[in-house]
Amino acid sequence: MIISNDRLRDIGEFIPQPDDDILICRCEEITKGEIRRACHDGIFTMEEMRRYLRNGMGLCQGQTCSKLVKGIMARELKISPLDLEPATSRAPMRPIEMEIYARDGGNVG
Amino acid sequence: MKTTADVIIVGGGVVGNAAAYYLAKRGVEVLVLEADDSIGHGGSSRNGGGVRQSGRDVRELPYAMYGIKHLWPTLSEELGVDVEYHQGGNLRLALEESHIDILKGQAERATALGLDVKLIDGKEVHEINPYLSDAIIGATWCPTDGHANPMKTTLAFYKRARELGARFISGEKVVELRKFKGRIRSVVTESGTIYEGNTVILAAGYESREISKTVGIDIPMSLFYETCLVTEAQPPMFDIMLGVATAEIYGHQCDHGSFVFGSGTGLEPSKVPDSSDLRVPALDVSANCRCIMKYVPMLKDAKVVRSWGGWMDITHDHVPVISPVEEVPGLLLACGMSGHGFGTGPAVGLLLSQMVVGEKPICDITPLRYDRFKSDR
Amino acid sequence: MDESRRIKEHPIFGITEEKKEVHFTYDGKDIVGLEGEPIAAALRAAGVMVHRHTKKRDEPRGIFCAIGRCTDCVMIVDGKPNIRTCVTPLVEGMEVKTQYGVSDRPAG
Amino acid sequence: MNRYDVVIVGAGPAGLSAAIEAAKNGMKVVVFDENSKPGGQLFKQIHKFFGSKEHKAKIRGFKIGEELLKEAYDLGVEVVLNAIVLSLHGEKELTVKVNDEVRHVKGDAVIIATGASENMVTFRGWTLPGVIGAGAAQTMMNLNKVRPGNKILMLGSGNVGLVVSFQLMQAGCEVVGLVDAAPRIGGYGVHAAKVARTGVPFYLSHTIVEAEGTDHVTGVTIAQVDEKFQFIPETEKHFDVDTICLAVGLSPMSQLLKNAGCKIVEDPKRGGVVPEVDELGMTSIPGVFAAGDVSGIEEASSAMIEGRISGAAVSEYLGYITKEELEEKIKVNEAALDSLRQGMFAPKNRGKLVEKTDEGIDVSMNLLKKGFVADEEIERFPGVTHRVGIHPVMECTQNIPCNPCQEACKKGCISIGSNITSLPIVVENSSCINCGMCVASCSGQAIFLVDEDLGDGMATVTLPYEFIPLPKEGTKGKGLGRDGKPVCEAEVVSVKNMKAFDKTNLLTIKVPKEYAMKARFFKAV
Repeated sequence: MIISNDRLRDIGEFIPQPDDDILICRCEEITKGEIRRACHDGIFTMEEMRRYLRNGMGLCQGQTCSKLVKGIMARELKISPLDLEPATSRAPMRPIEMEIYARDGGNVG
Repeated sequence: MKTTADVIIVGGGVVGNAAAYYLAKRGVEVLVLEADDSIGHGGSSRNGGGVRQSGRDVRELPYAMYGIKHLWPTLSEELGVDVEYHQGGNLRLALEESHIDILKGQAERATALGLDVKLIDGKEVHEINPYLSDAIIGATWCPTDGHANPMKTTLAFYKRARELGARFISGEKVVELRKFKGRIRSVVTESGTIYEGNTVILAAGYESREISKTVGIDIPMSLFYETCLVTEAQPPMFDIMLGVATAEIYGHQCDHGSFVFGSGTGLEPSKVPDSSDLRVPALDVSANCRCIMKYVPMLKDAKVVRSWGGWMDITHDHVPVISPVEEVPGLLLACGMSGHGFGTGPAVGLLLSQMVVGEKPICDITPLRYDRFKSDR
Repeated sequence: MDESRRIKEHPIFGITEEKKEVHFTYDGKDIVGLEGEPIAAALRAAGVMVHRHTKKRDEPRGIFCAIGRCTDCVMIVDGKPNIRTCVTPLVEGMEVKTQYGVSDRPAG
Repeated sequence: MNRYDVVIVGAGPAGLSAAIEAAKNGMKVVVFDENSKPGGQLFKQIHKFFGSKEHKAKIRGFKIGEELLKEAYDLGVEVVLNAIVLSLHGEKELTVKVNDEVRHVKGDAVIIATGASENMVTFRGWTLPGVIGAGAAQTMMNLNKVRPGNKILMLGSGNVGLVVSFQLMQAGCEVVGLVDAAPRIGGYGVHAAKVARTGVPFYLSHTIVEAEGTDHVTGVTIAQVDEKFQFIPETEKHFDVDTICLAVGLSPMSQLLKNAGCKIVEDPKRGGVVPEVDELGMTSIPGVFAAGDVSGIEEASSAMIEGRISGAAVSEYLGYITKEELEEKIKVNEAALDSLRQGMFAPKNRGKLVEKTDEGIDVSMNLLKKGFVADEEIERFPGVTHRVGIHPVMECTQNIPCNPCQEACKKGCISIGSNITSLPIVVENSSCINCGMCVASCSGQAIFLVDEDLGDGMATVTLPYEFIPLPKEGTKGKGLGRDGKPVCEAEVVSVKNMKAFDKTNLLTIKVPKEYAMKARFFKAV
């Protein structure tokens, strides 16, 4: 019996790479190395990664980096990117001022 | 793949992960089963991050206080992940006289148990936190309360427990418990796998109810939905946890600079209870913003970048069940956290590990027994 | 106003339509732009490349997507931080400042 | 509550086409778009489109946008701009930010046509100001009329990279090179050829090592990569540039659908994370449809047809047309869509090396690797023939869905036939009258009018020209080969510019006759 979600699954050692300092998440300034290292901390899903490192949690909400993060995680976890779930999507689709959000009374009902 | 362990923990939330950590630290073989693909998918990562004693029931206060005194201050160091814990105090705010009455009662009950919490007037509130609305007429002030990052805390316990050898399996939904010769023994999952252990800790939030029913135990609890929103980063303002007398909102500014606030529309009790439906209702974020601006008007220009929702497992008396089950020896319950699970998570995890290895617990938990619920008619 | 970056004539669009000039400040300097164009366009026409410095690494950032998605071009506009300059129309008298983290001053 | 029959999110080609179709069927329609101009990406497209007449071929993208918008307005469609849809909820309720408030809007049906967003690649220095997306370059130059930079390196040889490179040059920027890590050009050969003949070098199997500069880009280093996309040492090349433009593909912008709880799948064939849809584009939420790039990356022409199908589908879903009427509409549109999805660049061929045309002719390898058809390869294509007197030379060498040339020639010199991806052929015994309509109507700028022998040792070549300054009659310069290198002396003998040419000028140059089949561009000296 194979259980793929066993979090003790061996993904090998963390091996530093020369471009580990390159930023992947531009908004929250998360590097490739941080993402790779987090995989070795047991971070196996996109959702966990966002919560662990804040990648994709900045102003743009992962619109620029989620595909990049997925690729890096898949390589590190030695799986196909298709085995990782799509990045979370949360409303609002664009950042909106609280004052404007608060003003929704005009045509509710 | 090994399917047996000394202790099987059902639920990879903050309580399950903390229990796994404290058990692994005590050399106990642990296996954690999480139904979702992600560890910490439920309320553990969806709450407002409060680490509080004020406002807690007298039955919870002993371990809530223990956690703040002995566990939270060193947690980041211990787990090797910055969980962003800040002991900046908690202000529970009042806008009108009726609110003061609510706060007075809470302060009196907590003070009686030795908690440093006092009622202060509007002027004192603004001395402590100048960023709040001038309309605030008073608050309770508990200087030893604080907040932390729920997502990182939950994953930090997981990471450290895993490093200590605890086995976690995600995407493994538990559907049944089985006894063997009078004791708990098997944990059956949706995929048909049967795990076996000497002790089973059930810490699966509301889902614990369906699971415990399979060994004849039903905990009276219900689902309650709330949402959170987070703003873009703001310049550092305060590290005080905020609450309000009416419990409409709660929140704080994170290390990151963003503000996280939890709230609802007030229509939550009529939301169809379905823990798989996490979608934020259409009226929610707007209502949340209006509420926040009543107390912190200067956030009006802060942009909301994200909102999310989660379900709380609320027991009939709003106090968790942390309890062994004599009818099912070896089964420990840690559920019905009633919205207090994050701040007390580390202490509850420690308590559970103590129950497993037979250590003297940090406090008396008999008031949290599963069979305390009685009809009042 | 520095015209070198502006397209005055284009093989497909022909002669660029004239728009009303407006004055605004960039880090205190007076700059002339065109009314209603995105702030970012006016800055690029004026040769400004750096819109902000990041919080953690203090690195310069400028226009990246130009359609309001990546939020790399945010600046402090009329005192408000995190304004996406690529989708915010320029108005006479605007005060535009380089953003450092979320503040209008470099850290330290 | 504002209530509509159908709420459409996105006023691009798919959204507007859907709106038009739905309004035609009598529905109350609103379209929300976050941009200040409708038309989506169409408004940045200044090149002539491929396809056939019903796909609005040979019309420039922004004009198509204007046409769609006018049609929508005429039919009473409400188009709300600067309207940011924040979320989509149960009961098909949307929250929309309009001006300084949030509106709640409900539709009996919802069509999501939010389009795509650009993919990005990372390299050292990719966050420096001056590294921009290709879409950003288009927005700046074609909407804001500001040059994004002076000297630019383009990364990506798909249609976006090729088209934007050409547009950058039209805006007066210098493109120092076009780079792609893939071993072959990804976009249409004709798009590549019109860039290559101006002298822009292509660097295939190359990628960016580093963007240089402290405050902004001042240079870039590229290097060759092996089959595994690893840098090959000592192949670095440096360029002084102030801008690096990234055109490395698009991804469906499906966040709104995902947030709403639609079933989402990752499908590389459709370009990424897309909603699960039925054959009419309905997602897993009944009454919520997806159309255009959001449900699979394709060309704008396909998005328009998908939009029409989607508009018809919601009309039937809500009872505004009968099932039979829907089927009839689907039949027509599917046929159109099908014709667009044929040929070498059909979705089924994505990522494949097609070595022969449908006609069985070997594809030009030079075109795939360097961006131009080599002199020795060009003769094998059916559009290239030799005759006495003036005649069209069609350097159209790949099966792409496009046929305006056939229609443009009123004398019947050009034939493509019923299959619009076939290569054009010169009809025997037809007589060319040198009207130039074929040259101007070829969206790929691949048709030339050639008189190979004027009798005095010279020849004339008439070529499409969309740059400024426009050379005048009598201007002397060089004839450039397909590779953009000077091959001979040349003199402009005529410049034609008619309304029907739609801004494509026809430049006739006189060259020595041995260069009649070699000189394909003109550069004044």
